[in-house]
Amino acid sequence: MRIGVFVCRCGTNIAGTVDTQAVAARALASPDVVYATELLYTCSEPGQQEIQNAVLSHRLQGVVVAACSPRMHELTFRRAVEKAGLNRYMLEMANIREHVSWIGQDKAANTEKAVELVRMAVAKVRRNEPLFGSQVPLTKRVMVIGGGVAGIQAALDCADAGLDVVLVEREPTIGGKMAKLDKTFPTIDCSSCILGPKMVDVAQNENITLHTATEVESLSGTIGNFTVTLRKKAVYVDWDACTGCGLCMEKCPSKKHPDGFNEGLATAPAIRIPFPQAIPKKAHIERSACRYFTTGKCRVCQKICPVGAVRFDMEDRQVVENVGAVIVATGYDLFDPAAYGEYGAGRYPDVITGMQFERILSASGPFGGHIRRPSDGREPRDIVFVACVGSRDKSVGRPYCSGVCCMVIAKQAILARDHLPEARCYVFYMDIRAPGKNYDEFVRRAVEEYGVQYIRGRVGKIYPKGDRLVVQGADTLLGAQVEVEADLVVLATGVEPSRGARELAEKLHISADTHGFFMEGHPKLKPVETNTAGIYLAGACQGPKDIPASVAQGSAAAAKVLALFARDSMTTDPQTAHVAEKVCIGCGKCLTVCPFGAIQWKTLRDGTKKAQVLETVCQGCGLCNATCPPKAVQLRHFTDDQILAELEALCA
Amino acid sequence: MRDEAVTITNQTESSLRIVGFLCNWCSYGGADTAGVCRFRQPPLLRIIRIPCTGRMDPMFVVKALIQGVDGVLVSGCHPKDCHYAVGNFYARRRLELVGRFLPFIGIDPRRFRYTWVSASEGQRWQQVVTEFSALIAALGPNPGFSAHVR
Amino acid sequence: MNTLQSIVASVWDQVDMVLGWQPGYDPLHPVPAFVRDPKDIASLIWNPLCAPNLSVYLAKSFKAPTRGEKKIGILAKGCDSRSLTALIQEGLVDRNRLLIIGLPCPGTVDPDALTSVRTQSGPITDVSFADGMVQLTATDGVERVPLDQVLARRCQRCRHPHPVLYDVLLEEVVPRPVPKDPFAHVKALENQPLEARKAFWLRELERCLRCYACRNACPLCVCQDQCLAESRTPKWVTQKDTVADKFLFHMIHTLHLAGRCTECGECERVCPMKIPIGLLKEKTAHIAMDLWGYESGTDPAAQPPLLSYDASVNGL
Amino acid sequence: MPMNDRVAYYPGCSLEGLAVEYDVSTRAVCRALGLSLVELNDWNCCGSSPASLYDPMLSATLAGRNLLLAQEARLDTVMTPCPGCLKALKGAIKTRDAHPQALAQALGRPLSERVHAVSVLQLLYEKVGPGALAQAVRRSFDGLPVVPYYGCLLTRPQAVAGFDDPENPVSMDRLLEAVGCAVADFPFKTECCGATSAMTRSDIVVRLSGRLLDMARRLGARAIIVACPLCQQNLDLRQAQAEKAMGTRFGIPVFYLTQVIGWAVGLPAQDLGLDKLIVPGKGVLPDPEPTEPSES
Repeated sequence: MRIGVFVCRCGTNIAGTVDTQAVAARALASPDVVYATELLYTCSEPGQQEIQNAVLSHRLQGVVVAACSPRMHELTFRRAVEKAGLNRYMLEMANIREHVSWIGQDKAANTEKAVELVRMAVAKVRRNEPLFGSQVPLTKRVMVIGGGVAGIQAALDCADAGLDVVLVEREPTIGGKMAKLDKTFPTIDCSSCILGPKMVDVAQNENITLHTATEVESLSGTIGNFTVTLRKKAVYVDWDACTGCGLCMEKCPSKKHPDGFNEGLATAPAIRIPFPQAIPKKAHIERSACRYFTTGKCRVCQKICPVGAVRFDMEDRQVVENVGAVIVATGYDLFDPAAYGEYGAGRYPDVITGMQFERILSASGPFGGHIRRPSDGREPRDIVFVACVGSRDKSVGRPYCSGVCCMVIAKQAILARDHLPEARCYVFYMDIRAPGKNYDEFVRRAVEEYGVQYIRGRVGKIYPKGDRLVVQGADTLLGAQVEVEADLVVLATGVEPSRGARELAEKLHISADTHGFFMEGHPKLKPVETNTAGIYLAGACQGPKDIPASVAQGSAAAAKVLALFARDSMTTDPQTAHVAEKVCIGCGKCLTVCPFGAIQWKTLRDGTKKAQVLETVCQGCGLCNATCPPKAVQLRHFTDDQILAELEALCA
Repeated sequence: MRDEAVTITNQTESSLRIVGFLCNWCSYGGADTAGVCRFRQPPLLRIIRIPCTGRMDPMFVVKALIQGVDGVLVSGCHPKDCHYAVGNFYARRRLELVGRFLPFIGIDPRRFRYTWVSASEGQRWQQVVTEFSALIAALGPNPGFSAHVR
Repeated sequence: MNTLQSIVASVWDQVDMVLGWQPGYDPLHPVPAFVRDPKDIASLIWNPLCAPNLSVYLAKSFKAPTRGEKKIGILAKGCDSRSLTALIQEGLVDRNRLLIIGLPCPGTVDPDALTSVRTQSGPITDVSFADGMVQLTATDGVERVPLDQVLARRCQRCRHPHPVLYDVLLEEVVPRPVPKDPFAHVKALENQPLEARKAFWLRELERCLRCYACRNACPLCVCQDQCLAESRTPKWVTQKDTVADKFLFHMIHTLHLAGRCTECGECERVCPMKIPIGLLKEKTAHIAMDLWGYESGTDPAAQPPLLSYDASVNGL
Repeated sequence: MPMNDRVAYYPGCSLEGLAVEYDVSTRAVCRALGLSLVELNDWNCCGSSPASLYDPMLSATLAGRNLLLAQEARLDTVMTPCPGCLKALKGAIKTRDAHPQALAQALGRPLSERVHAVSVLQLLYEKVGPGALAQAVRRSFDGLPVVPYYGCLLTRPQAVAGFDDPENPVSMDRLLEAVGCAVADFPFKTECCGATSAMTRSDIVVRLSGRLLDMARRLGARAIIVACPLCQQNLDLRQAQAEKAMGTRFGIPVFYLTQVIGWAVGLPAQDLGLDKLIVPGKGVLPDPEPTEPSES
């Protein structure tokens, strides 16, 4: 083999602490290396050109690029060598930046290490073989998991482009958290007025199949061809028949159940349509609240339903959908403020969460849009907002900033002053985070035009005094303790991953960070991809986000799916396992361990059984390779011989 | 941390070598993150990228140590975070077994370590590498099985 | 041995072959017998010198379905029955094709130990066993030796002298009691310092000829001609005569048996250089028992630990 | 919580003098409720806050020696009523877990992982519990309005205390309810009484304690129930000072939890040291004659 080695200086990133010239010179000592040079920026256009020229002029058959991490630029260089006529798998990279130049200052030691990493890469490339993926047809359908604003946007964009979309939502209606909001910052747009039409679009779009009250059970397959099993939960109402007239809600004798849509501030009947603008606008029965289900008697709704839609015998059922890509947009949940015993949320009725205040502000909310205290229905005079409840606080396991609460507080304080011009608003905050377009101006308006009192400090205690509350905290700018008497305290609870996010990550084979937010493919360059090809992210499931950012990600994820589906078939990754049939002893251990069911039996004419890899199902983990006793199964591009060659080059 | 890293650098006999088998998805990324964050590490480690710790045949550990590599470090995704769902669960059993076996044939078990580091845990990676390098530096060269000691 | 013969005869209509032992070239070395003709049932013997683990032939030589519906009859001591169970566990042998004749085992004799304790020198003409004693009849007289004194090492640490799986049982022999510490030999080596252990293995394994008798005698080494130790692609081991290469071969054998080895000790019994390689596998069995409470070849339904996993965060 | 029947008892210095009534009532209540206390032989000062400020290892060693005494007496659970002592003991346990060798070296031998420390509140709550306590009541408090005051140290810092909610503890509430008290939701349960400034800045103490008393009065409490000698001192001994500073009169007796429980289970006043209170408490205590528990 004729091998060329290209050592990148990466400006001074590598050359600053590695003698790249020496690395190139010493690479010539490795077997089969016929050409070695250093380059200033190998990934740049001229850098890639040099590689291609060298491949042609030195008739190179293998290329080693010693530069940054292959996770960064392996694809770049694979494409480069392919342009010069080599198979893209005849390239190896030695990571001498992230793993060498950036982590050590000792130039001699770094150079020695770089030399060895290059020697290992050369040893590997000597055992590389040209690999070719196979073509598999794509299932041009996309599943969107989560029907909040991010998922709605993604679904609509995909559907508008002509794709078949399966939208899955856990709740009986789409709309997500945004449907609960009264207004949006910084424009004070009515939330339901801007979300409502999009929800209707979803319902009316012929390309969208909507599964609400449905959860994902399992996902198998790979990019282009996933099979997703869904569980449609029993709602006890036949939605094909239900007209959403609401008569059942009126007649249901069991009405005093907490209304989840109103954050428990109002009650709802056991059979209910979640809210008037719900999509689909269909009734469902909350089993735990229903008199029939709890006592065995009642069935009032069934008797009065004009279309006879109530079905007490309904059961969960499974639905299987085949899709080529998945967009995960499961959003967020809010931190439970009960973790702060000193704030008394749950004990004092007038200590409420920001989302509860949002419902109080809303014209469709528990008080018809009048700001009243939950305890006695009185209009509050003094309202205190507490920021960072469950944000930026290690002691409750939430060290991160929730990103939206500062703006939500400013909005709510402005709205409170709009509703109740006599009211005084106070905000206890740590820092104001308002980096969006017109965001800081909006906060300034709250302070300057609306006279909202911002107090920089944490709240230490909230306690009742008569029928009011005393908020005791620090004013760190004054360096003093302050006490504010309030009628209503609003806790700006932080953003956390949606309940069940971690379980969903396991089902989808994607990863989640320590808090449970889904991991993007690359924090900078792959914000909506995951590390599982064909699965994309949108919205707050990846990390706290406001509405415009969630919508942008919904569209971005849709664009990724559309780009994927722009072809009719796709090339599979050839880095799959392969069985040397002659060597296979038919022990079946690979079938036992394969996590993807990618290995099956093949019976030869003489009756002997051999393992066979389904290359389109194989994900390339190599578990079978590690398990196979005679090593008949080899993972291409990571074969035993290739890894052993690297190991031996290290020992040489 | 930094001081420790520097001391090892200075006293490093250039012969000491640690081979790291890192899964592509988590720990290789974690090592990249440590690099991007410029977290100093001793220069003993040479990383071999594998797709998953499930690819780790325990024989690679044995082969490396018999051939005289001074330390073997295997690192993958945290349990339950495996890119392939269960690869590291299998690896955990196999690596634990081989780790417990090594002293039986007279190989110092401290020369082998397996651990879980995610792509975001650059600092943890630095800590793992620094600690393990210090340990290997303290243990000195591994004679392997080439020489016959009587 | 009337009883053995009568049991085999009584099941003969169900089988088309019986694997057993028959007298070999001298009374100390019975050899495997493949009885296909009922006339040959009379030649079968069973005594503490019947050492070979017959299950080795199953996966290796009789893997393909036999003629007709009939089964293969096989004589199995305690350890042999564990090997059979392990083969069944891994789907390498079909339980329904087997008719296992279980033999409670008094322990097997190490013929070398027997010859070394002898005081006579004449050729042995007959060996018989009674009341825990071995009676040697030689051309120059008769001599009695306690069985315990000449037991094979594998039988000194045997935890399952009674078969764990069988269809019919020969009840005439009382099995050996289980020793207090079955891993005493492993621990004795472990009690030595690290360097001494390494020196021990280097010393022992340097003698290895790489004849692969250990591998061939192992009932669970089922790769046969495809053994990794002789593979060129991938090339894990060279053919060089170095102790490192010998060691690698034995590590391949050991790790391929980790969590599977049934401790029958055949590898060690057949070693022409008398290298105690059984210890390596015993150690892996000890670890599997320690970590997962797993004992290979005792439950036909169990999944070997290295082919399964614990899905909890802190589990193993 | 693993507990032997016998519990090692570490009174600490305060209970030898200032809070002798806490000591006698603790012993009496535990005896009455079937908990066998074994006072540590030759116990020493826990080091309190001065030691930990001077050198954390010194603090761990002083407190650790007491734990070691328990270990040598083959007792796993060390109970101390004083929250200050409790914090020192739990701090030593933290040190044992974090730096076992260093502590073992300082103590001369290793401290077993089994040894742990609890407050008298935790002991009564977990070992007896509100249910069993209600069964043992001979003199019900019959709806007497009270507030429980846990003080700043008993449940904090949570990582050390490891018992009840750090900001809104409820264990004492539950025990007081069990003996018939009407327990008001006292928002200042864990606020500071000013203890550390008792000598240097008594004005602060008076202000902070006055605030507690004022809140208790506004909630209609006729008694404050405490579990800390310094809390008791600041609220009881300095109540007159607070009254003077605030120009008001409180007259709220401040009982130790053990005194209240002791009275409820029918112990005589002399066993509970009720005469040691500055603000007299007899007036709010129910009938002196204990009744046999009714069968219902």
